[in-house]
Amino acid sequence: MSDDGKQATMPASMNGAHPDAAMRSLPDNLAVKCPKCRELLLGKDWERNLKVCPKCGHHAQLTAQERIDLLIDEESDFEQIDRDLVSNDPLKFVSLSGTDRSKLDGLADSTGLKESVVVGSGIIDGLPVMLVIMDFRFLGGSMGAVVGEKITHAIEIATYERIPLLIATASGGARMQEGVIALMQMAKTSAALARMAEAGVPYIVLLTDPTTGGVTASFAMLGDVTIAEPGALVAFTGPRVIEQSMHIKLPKDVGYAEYLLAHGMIDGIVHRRALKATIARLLHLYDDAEKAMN
Amino acid sequence: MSDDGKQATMPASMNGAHPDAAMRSLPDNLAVKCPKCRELLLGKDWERNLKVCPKCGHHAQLTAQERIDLLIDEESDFEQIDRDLVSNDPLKFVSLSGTDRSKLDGLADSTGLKESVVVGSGIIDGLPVMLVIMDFRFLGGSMGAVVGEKITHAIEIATYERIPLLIATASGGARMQEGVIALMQMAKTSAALARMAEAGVPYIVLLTDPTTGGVTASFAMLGDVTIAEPGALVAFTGPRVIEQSMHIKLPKDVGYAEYLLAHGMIDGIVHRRALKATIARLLHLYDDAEKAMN
Amino acid sequence: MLAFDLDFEKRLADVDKRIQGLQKKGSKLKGDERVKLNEYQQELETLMREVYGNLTTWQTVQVARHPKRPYTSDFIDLMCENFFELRGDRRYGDDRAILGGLASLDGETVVILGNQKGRDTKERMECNFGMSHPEGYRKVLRLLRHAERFHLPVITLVDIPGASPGLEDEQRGIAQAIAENLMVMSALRTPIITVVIGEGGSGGALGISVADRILMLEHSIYTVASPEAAAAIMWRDSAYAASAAEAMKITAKDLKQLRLIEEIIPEPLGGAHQDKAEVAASVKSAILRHLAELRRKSTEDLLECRYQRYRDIGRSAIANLPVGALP
Amino acid sequence: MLAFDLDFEKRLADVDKRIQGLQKKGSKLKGDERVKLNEYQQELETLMREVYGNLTTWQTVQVARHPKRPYTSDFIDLMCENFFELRGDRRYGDDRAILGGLASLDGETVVILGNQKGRDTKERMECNFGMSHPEGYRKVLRLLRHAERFHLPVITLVDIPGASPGLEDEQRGIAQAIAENLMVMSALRTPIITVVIGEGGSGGALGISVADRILMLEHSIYTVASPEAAAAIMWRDSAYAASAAEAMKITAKDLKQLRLIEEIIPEPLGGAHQDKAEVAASVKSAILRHLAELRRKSTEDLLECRYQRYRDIGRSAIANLPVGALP
Ligand SMILES: [Zn+2]
Ligand SMILES: [Zn+2]
Repeated sequence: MSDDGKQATMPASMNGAHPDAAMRSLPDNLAVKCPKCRELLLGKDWERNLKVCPKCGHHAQLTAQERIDLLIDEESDFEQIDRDLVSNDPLKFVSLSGTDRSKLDGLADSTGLKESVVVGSGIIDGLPVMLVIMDFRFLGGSMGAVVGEKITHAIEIATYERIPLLIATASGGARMQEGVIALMQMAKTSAALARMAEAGVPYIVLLTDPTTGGVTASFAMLGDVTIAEPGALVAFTGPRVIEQSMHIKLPKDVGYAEYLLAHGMIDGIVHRRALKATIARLLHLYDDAEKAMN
Repeated sequence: MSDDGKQATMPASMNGAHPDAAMRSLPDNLAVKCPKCRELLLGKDWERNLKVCPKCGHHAQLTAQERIDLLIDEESDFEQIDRDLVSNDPLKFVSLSGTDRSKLDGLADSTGLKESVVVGSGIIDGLPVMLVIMDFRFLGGSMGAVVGEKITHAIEIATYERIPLLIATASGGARMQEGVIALMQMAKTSAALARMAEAGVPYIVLLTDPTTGGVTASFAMLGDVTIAEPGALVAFTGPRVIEQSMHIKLPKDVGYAEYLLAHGMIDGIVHRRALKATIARLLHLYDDAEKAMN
Repeated sequence: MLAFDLDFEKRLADVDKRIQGLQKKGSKLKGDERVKLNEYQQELETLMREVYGNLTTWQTVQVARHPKRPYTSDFIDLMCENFFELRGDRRYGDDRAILGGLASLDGETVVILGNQKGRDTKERMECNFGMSHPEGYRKVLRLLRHAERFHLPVITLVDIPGASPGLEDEQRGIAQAIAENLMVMSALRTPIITVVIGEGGSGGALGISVADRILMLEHSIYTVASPEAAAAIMWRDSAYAASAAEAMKITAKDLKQLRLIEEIIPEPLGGAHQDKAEVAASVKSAILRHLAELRRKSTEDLLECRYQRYRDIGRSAIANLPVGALP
Repeated sequence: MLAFDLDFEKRLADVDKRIQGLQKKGSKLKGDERVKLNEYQQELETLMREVYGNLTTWQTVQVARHPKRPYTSDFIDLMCENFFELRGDRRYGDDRAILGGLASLDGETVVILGNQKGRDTKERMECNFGMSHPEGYRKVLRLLRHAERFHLPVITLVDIPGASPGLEDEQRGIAQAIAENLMVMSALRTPIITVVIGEGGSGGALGISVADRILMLEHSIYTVASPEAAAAIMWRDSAYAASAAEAMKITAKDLKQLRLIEEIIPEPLGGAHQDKAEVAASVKSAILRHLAELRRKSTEDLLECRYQRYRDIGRSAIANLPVGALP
């Protein structure tokens, strides 16, 4: 993977995402602060730059919708499935910090989401792909029964239809409030991916900031090809937790995309502006292979 | 594998090797020096102790015949195959140090061997096993076309007959004098082992001192179960060569069996006195499994 | 001799001390003392039934973590014959926090493996307190493939606070190692039975426990995160561990009720550590029973059932789920 | 512009210098000078045919190791479109001495990988001078499995003095890593074509070159051990490297004669580095031709032919071999 941030440019022909259009969520003249270097930017510049800081290169989190708009062809529709699935609080979880039910309702209002993952099919550079896009805003992208079900369903459809699967991760891990049910979603999704691998249908992982815990230790690390956005935190145990529990000070890069690349865990780091073109290139390679088989 | 030197004792019931009988090659009152600690011993004590130094624990090299006698049941016969195969010097090798042909004849006289490996079937604790036993005395146990052919043949028979295979290695690697033909024996034997693995027939490796180079980088590292004798040098590049080429001083244990165990490359280290019992235990486990399948 | 070391066992320890005091006298015991001894013994049994019949979740956690609790090595010793340890991942190292190999279980060759915490300080250090490194999961992977090649059933014993959370573990890909095991176990072409013998914590436990059947010892726990970690994550304070444990439903009884496990294996009164031989016998007989059932299935059927076992998990926890809409 | 850097190319370099001297003058060239230039150019071509038509083995070694020789990265650039690098072994690291990934070869998606020596000092250090670590072989293993999963042909390009001979390599199991690749490649369910583009040294080369077809560039070498190492092993002195090279029969011509390789791909006069585009085109067309042949076989037939390819190696080197006695 040669598309690191330095050399990444998006070929005009593949610039189907039309990011300018996609990112229109902030008023143009609202000032935005880079979450990393605190640089002040105008909202329109921030969005034109795909929420990548022009000063420090920080790739800020995208919402699921922004990510979908960035990736799929402008003229194509995103066909969402399982949109209405919600948790019925299987453990009747007794929280010390208020009921989670009201929290969920609040989240649903503020994000327009019913869960931390959006799942559906779309077209990227003319090729169909099944998309699983996590949204960190919804309970830290945590995985409970609904997330596991939606992802498993997407994997099964992709396998059955022989359409490549792209999962963009962003998650703090399994959802504590659903206990072992949440934990088991790691196994459930991995089992579906085993069948997908057996069927020889491609699975691409895009790791975005942050991805930790049980999501990292399941489908996030099972891609046929795995790419990450620059600077994305991707770990099982995050560096802050390691520092606290081991009482040590870690090197600055531990747990970030560049560190994973150096340690053989991912194929490449791709600047957000090159993301669609990179994924499209990969999809075409697999598409050619699939055609050659028939 | 718990049979390290300290606790290893050979159960009387499995002491089928009758080492006293097996090792009768030296005059009883000849003095022998331990190759490692220089301790002086009487030939009969040396042999009674299976050529293991009672002082420092050094496991001296065994001849193929001694190894076979140590392992197979006393009442059983070793049925050797491919005994007469010899190299026809395929490269018409031009040596700077005299012709190799005369060297080979001399070796054949002094060792009673025609090549550096002895191959055949025998019985261990009542169970049939295909044995491939290397003998370091013959050109440093080096592997050329004959060795590759004999080992491949043994693997094929074991696979076909569904008899476990035991290879005892002792080799400096591929035989330079046969060039790429020798190198390719690594691939040839490994290809046969791939079919054996596919068929689910067990393959046990016993690493003995010394095993290096192309033998280590092929069948020696492909065992379903791999055990080593204490202190056996087992490496791709031997520690002396590393020290010379890298101009460094290595820790004392690098390249020896204990080092391999610590680094996850082998299952255990077994004292020569426990060797037959250990292998027998393993063979019975596989034999039970094979019976359960039918 | 019984052992009562936990804080909630104080009353039991008191009575036990009185019993031991009398028992020390041996044959010199007077008549009234003999009556007293009998009374104390009855009292102890009643108390034990009372306490152990109504353990809180947090007390269960303490029993599951009891330093005298039988470990994987104990179960292997007590249940199997001819254990042949298989070591190393053939990549990097041999993680002593995983103990596994070939063994004969009631005459049948199996691959048995489990988390090993280590009994004394030296052993605990060697075993990293039972917390596996990536090479531990890769050793498991190797053993799984070994089992598949020779059609050997796999028994896994879970007793891990969580995967090792160190720098080295991130470096060598602890997440990748666990994930790969989940995928491989879900499709391994041989029966897999998991027994949770102590604590089953987080992805670290899951990485050796994707199985056809999951059995739990009566006082073991299985949880999405250690109670301490969960409390810290949810409420920024690990002091609320007991509340987190309760809320997360981590006991064998909870998980049986949620239909996440197949069976609870009873422990001797007072916990597994009071009689290791007895608990090993119970575990062995449960394994053999389930194994016999699994053996009756074809491999394809086995794999389909295993897939559905996991496919179904959580579906009852979802509202608005369409029925029968799978492709 | 041609390059003549090797000791046996001194005469070529002299003539070339004269040619360049004249060419510098460009349009200012006088009539007699133009005649001279023509003469020199003819002389150079004659000399090159003479020298390169009769290279000794040791001279071939020098050409195979030429610092300007095209490397794996050059071949990928010149032969393929849409190269997508796949990195890392998912275990430990990403060995830069192996470069590989998905690519489009004449419209067909393949997995292409090879040894990468590195051109400048920095790159050479990063690539460990082309000598792979265990994680390099394990990256290859991952790419092989990837190819198998998606039914992609595998192209491997060999250019390695030998596997890395360091302490770390022993620690992480360089021998195991190579051995596993030999086994996996011998049974990989997709076509494999190897091209030796420079030097193929020892098990380090073999670990990426168990194939259905082995092609060699005209001036490449493939050897059981580097000539220096072989001389040191056999005669205790690496100064005899040239003699060892000669005796071991390591040139493409030798190995074709021994029927160990399928084809010799001609190089431009003066060696592959004189015209990288031309040599890449030759390699590409040879690969495509062999690939078309292999594509016609069923997978079972492909695997049986590959097995027999290796099964037969060395049998003609044996006296007293019984005929047709295999089980
Ligand atoms: Zn910034
Ligand atoms: Zn000694």
